[in-house]
Amino acid sequence: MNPVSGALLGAVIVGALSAVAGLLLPRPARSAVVGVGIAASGVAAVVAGVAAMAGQGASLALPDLLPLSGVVIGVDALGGLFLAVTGGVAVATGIYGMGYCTGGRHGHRTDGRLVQATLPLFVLAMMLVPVAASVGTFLLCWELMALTSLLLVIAEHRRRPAVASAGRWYAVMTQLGLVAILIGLLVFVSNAADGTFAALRVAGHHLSPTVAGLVFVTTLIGFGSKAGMVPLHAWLPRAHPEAPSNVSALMSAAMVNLGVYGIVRVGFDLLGGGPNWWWLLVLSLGALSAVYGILQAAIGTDLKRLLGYSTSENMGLVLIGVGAAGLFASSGDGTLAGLAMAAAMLHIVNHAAFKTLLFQSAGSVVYATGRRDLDDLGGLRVGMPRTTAAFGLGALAASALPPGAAFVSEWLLLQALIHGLPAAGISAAIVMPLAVAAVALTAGLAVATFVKAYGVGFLARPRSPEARSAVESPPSMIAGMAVAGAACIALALLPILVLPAIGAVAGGVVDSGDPVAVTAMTIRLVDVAGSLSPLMLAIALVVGLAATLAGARVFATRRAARAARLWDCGAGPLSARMEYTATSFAEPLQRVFDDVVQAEQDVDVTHHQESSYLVKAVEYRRRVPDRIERRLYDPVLAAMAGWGRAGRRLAPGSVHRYLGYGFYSVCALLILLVVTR
Amino acid sequence: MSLFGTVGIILQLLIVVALSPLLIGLMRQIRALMEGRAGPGIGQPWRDLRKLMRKQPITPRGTTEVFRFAPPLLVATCLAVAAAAPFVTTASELDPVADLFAVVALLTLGTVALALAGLDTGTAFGGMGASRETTIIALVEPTLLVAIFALSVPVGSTNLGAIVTSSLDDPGQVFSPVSLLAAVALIVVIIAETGRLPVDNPSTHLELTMVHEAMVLEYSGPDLAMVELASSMRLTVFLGLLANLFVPWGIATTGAPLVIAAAVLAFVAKVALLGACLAVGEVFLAKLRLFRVPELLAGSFVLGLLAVAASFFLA
Amino acid sequence: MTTLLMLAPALIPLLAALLYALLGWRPATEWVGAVAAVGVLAAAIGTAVGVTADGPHTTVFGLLRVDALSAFMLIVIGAVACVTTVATPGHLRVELAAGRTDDANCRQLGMLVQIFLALMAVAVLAANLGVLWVAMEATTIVTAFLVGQRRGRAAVEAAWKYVVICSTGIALALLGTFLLNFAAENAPTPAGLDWVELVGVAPELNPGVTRIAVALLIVGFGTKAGLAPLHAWLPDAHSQAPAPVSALMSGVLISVAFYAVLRVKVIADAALGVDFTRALLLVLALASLTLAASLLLAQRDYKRMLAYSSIENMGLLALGAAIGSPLAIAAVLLHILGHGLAKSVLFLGAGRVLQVTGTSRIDGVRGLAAREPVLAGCIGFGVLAIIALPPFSLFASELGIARAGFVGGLGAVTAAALLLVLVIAAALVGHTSRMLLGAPVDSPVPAAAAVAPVAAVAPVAAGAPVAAGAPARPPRRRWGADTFALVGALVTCAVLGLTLGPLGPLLVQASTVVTGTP
Amino acid sequence: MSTALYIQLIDLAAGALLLTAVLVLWRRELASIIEVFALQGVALAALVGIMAVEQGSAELGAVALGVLLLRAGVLPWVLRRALAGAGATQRETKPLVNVVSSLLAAAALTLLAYAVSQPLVQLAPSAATHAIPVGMAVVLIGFFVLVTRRLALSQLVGFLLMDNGITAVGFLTTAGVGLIVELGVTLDVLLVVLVLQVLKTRMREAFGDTDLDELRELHD
Repeated sequence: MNPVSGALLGAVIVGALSAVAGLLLPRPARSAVVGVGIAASGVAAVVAGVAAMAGQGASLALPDLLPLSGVVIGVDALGGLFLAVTGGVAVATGIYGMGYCTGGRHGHRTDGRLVQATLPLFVLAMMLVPVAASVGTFLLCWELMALTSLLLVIAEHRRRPAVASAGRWYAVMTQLGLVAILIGLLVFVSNAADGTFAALRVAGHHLSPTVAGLVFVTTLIGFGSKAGMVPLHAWLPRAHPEAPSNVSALMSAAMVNLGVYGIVRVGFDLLGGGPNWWWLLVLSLGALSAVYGILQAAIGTDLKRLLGYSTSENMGLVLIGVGAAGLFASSGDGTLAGLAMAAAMLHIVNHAAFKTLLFQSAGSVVYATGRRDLDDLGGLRVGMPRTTAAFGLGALAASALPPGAAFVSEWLLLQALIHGLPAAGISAAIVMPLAVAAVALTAGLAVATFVKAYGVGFLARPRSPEARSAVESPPSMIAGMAVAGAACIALALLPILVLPAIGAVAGGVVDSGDPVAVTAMTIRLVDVAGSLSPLMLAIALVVGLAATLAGARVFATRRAARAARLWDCGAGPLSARMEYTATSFAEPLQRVFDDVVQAEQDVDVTHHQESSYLVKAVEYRRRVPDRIERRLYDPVLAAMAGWGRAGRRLAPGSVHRYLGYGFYSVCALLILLVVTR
Repeated sequence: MSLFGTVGIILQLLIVVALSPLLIGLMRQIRALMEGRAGPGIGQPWRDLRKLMRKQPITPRGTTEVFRFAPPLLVATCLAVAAAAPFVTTASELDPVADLFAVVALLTLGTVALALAGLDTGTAFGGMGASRETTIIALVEPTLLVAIFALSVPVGSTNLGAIVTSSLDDPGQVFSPVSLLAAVALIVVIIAETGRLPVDNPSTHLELTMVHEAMVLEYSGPDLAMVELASSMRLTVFLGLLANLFVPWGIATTGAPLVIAAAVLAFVAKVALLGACLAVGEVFLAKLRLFRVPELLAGSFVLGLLAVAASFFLA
Repeated sequence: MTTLLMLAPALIPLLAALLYALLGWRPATEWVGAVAAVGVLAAAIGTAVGVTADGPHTTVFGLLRVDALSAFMLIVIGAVACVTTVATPGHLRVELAAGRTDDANCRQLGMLVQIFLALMAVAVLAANLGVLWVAMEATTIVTAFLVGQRRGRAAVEAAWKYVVICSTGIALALLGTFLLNFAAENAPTPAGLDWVELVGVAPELNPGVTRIAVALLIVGFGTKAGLAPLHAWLPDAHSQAPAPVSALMSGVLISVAFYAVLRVKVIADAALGVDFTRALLLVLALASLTLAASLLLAQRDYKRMLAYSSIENMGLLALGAAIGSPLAIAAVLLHILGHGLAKSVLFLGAGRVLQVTGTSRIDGVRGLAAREPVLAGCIGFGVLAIIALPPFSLFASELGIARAGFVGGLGAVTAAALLLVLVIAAALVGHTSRMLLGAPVDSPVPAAAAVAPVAAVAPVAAGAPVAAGAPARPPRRRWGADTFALVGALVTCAVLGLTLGPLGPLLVQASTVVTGTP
Repeated sequence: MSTALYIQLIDLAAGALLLTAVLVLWRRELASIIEVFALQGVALAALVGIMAVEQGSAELGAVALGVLLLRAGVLPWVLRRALAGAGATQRETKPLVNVVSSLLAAAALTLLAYAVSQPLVQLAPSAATHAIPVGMAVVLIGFFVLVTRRLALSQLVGFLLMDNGITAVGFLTTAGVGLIVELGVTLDVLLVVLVLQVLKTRMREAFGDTDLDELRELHD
């Protein structure tokens, strides 16, 4: 019983027990026990994951579980990484959930028995997906994850009608994803000895290119939709905002990673890397997702929907890394492939940390004010100092600026793309610069998005009574945020904690050596010139800041600061309505990207009856549709509705029509029998 | 910490802090002379700073720590870049920090702090300035990174010291089309980042046109002094980077005091020359409408892409 | 393995029917049906244990025979019968209170349901194709009265269509039986309609005649199973029949009809090779799936929606049978059991929704989860089971069918079927979520539910009662027997989804009966 | 009796069977349709009787008598009673497919029956098996009547026609499928007719006239 299987078994048992506790315990104790249970199983998962990444594998076969296919569990380094990330997110959200479920003044109670029982099962399913080692087990855990997350997404269906439609979108798109993965993996199984990954691995190397291509593309559709890849991302900005915030934190920070896990597992591990058109497809879809996702986030005003689109963007960046890794691997350049894969995996870890923090602080805002629209928030710094600090830290990390966590992984990604130019042939020469441009535009827009979210949402003066009366959230939520915040800071300043292990895993996936050499202070790239020291950057900044403050104290006057009114051009005190809201902040960006976004704006002016020169009221409404949905999904939905209406004519009710079906088919059958004697 | 490294850092810090207001003074003086005015003299910025330092600090009602700590953070970022970048010496101690991406990201951090401060005031001016500034940053990033990409291809690394030493060793590389295209792209980026004329008019307070000024409207006294110092230091740092990446001669590679002194002089001369050209250029340029700036940036982005393509096909 | 144990599944219900005939439907005799059903299940399990131990057993001078396949079907009949008969008293209590039925009707229903169970047991135990046909036709006649029981116009129309279409289809099967008998008699070693003899003589049957016989038999029995060309009776009959009856019909009657198709397939594969029945069944499967998808997308009536979902699942069974590998047949049998349980829960739940809301239109039901959390929970999880989400057994069986399809070389057809199943799942989720989710609609609760004033015990499903300020909620049902039946069936379906336990060896033996290869 | 006479008698009975089926299609009034159906019962009974005499088996003779009693006696009586209760309007039927095309369809169906039954005839060529195509034709024509006639009663006749055809094929192919199955089949047919009869009366109460095509309340 090596540590991996011990810890994994522990995580499963604790998870199951807390699910039972969630179902049976009375209300006050319920969410507390479930929260502790999830955190404990999270810790166990992290231990198992880290041990697996250190090379201690584990495998277990239970043939009589899951009728007709049996359950096979196998933990390797790649699975261990995602297990650890899921465990870490579970720890933070477990602690956070204890307070959040009580619903708060404006919040909504989500501590019913069904929700509290499903939450640990959802975490459990997410932990089992990376360790499944046969097609049957993988699909079982994948669908359990889909089912439990669906039940959690619709937890607040009584409060808002949008929750039910979000649940519908989510259920249908996960089912579409499942069918795509099912077809892909079963085509693979039909060319292999049996359903276990080991057999698939053996068969994967001598599949015909067309079959391998079919397997890769169909599984890419399924996994891409789970990772929020652009053409199949429609459920993400709907399901995340409508779900309770601890659930959307789990979904955004842990569940979408499993989409990337699937692509890496099938693409690299089972099929052993493929021709470079696969990886060009992944890279271009990743770039498209990144730019489109962050563009929608930059222009959106709903805080949680903004974070949902930002998840789609970050997964786009990860897919760029994975695509680049595949491209380099297929053109034979191992270390660069390892570097790109390490960048992608580090970005998954960073994204898990800061996205958990962001969704938790957004949840804390919803808990305190009951509102998600940035235009109605503002001035939360006064009432909720700790949540504001947490969101600030998360925003700094998310916008990839130096002392933040994402800067390190985006730096690695850019280094991989830049040094990849000469290596990967003509097609790469065209794609690499565009990929760098996409990453850069994404980074720029991410800065704009999070300046807007933080500045408009938390600073200045409150723009609604709820925001004015906001009060800090209960200590358990703050503790949850503290855990995630600590993770962000650690990842930002001390990448040595995770990067060596991730480098080893990345090297293992593309079977090249360790791509990065990490000392306490600096990250040095192996056989590629490039080094970065996030810690030294931070120290330089702090020293500079201290020097500036000291200089200011020395040279400036000793007189105490005087409070004064803001400059109001002499027109009397400024009211909160004069502030820049999210809509106005994003208006220049929306105007610049108008042909991509095509926001619908309508301004209607109501005049006084007496004379049309006097304006009584001006109403401005703006809706930013998701153009991909309009261009791609609406025709499909219309076709389905048309098919439904046409189908209705098949059963008009006349008994003669029904008997006629039988008569003509029997005659046709007899004629066929005669003809084909 | 080798002696040569620390001396280099201290010298660079001194130059940037002390001389950058003079650079602004020089540029204003040149513009004044070109426009037939007498001009306040090169030392005027320092006199303004001294005046501001002596005024009573004011904290507007309803603002938070973000508003108070933005100016020192802005100055700190400039100091950090000044310490790390190879202005006077190539072998700076903070070499791992001196990565081009890191330097650019640090400067962006400063701008973000200022934008947040603008938003924190809650006035229309602050919001407008922040919104326009972040839009410009978002559009400048692709050009900046693609230009860096182009510069790094012949050298094989994005480390500033490496780029400078490699262009020192092989002068032909400087005049290749790659670095020329990259230089033009970088010049447009620098104008946009530091808020010079075609993109933003630094000396105006007209709501329709101001970007940088709108964010700092609420600052006064020592805070305003820090902001003014920081913007001058940013200009010096950017021009210094431009100078050393494309005209690296005169930079000290060995520890001899004489060589260092020559390097200092060379650096000051180069930055002053670039500042003068910029000032002369500004006299003849009018401010672009805000929504024509993306076209300018798109043009520079295409130049950057051509630089990268050139570096691949021609190399 | 005594003959009595084998005949028990047929005799016990007849005894119960006799009791109902004599004593009528009174509180005392309400539970006779349930006891009979439990007896049938117990006998079925006993028979199954006996069959797995010492092989098939024939009695009643060669007319009835039980082997692994029929034992498994007996267990399916017993299980679904238990669920429905435990829920019937609760259902009828509300119907009686609402005045929609009277004691005579209840007595007739109780009696006919028990006869219906006995006939299905006989059909499954039949050793002779003729006896199988007679039993199937008898079930049509018995259920005709059950479907037409409610006096309304719709019930009569449904009954007429049901009898006419089913009898026509079954008549085709009779013609097929006669032709098969003709082929068997003219085979080198003459044989009658006895199944074992037929399987023995199958390789020497005249291919020309056997093809026609098998085609007619599969289309004929396919009608009773709700497969494509003559399927249209199913939505009318299942939506108009009383809830327990439609649960039984949809849960197990169409599966018994499919059992007959499986029996015919064994003979056909031996006589004509696999390709003939595979082609025919594939056409029927795809037609049924396309039809179900077309009619589910814009469906307006939730009982018809459940009926079309039954047609879809029968199409999947036909696809599994067409593939024919041991894995596929085992998956088909497991799917029959899983679908029986889940569909009976759904129809019983739909019956309860009809009583609570008074309308069978989908847009007439809003915010059901808020008003009836337990019922909505059962229906919600039932639909999740029907669209084959784990942990329910339909996930394991549909995965088994899909995998057998791809491994068996029918990749394209299986992929097409999976896409159609996806469209159907989307339609089902869409319609059910519109009924269940959403804010509680404070429309006055129809008289039916209000009259059954039962105290409310802590709700099982999502959300505690809203704070005191919310409008007074209608009294919710005690954990009545029918709720216990629904939840029990769902839990059984979930447990089966995780592990088969003792059913495993029986399932393997049953699939070897069909495929002939272990 | 001599084989030639046997063959002629079999052909005569089969011809009568087919003729009566076509007549059902031809006639419009329900009363005459019921008479024609009774005639067909007699023809069927004769067919079975002739085979009984040929094979000299008393059991087959008893079955022939049973067929005569059921299909010529009981069933027509039930139909006449239903018709009597139906009232004046029920006499006239307006089929979905007009009479001429019905007859053409009947011809086509007969051809199809002959083509389909070739393997059956070739398996055991004898006088009886040569008549099988006629039985198949009657089945198909019965199905056609079911599909195209509007009134419940005529649909009932269509179903019984189809059943006569199947029974004819049953007897022509083998001496019988065993007594138990034979009894079961006839019992089932009788019960189906009774059920349809009960439903018809209920439909008349619910819907007034029983024109099936108006029965469209249950639709999607």
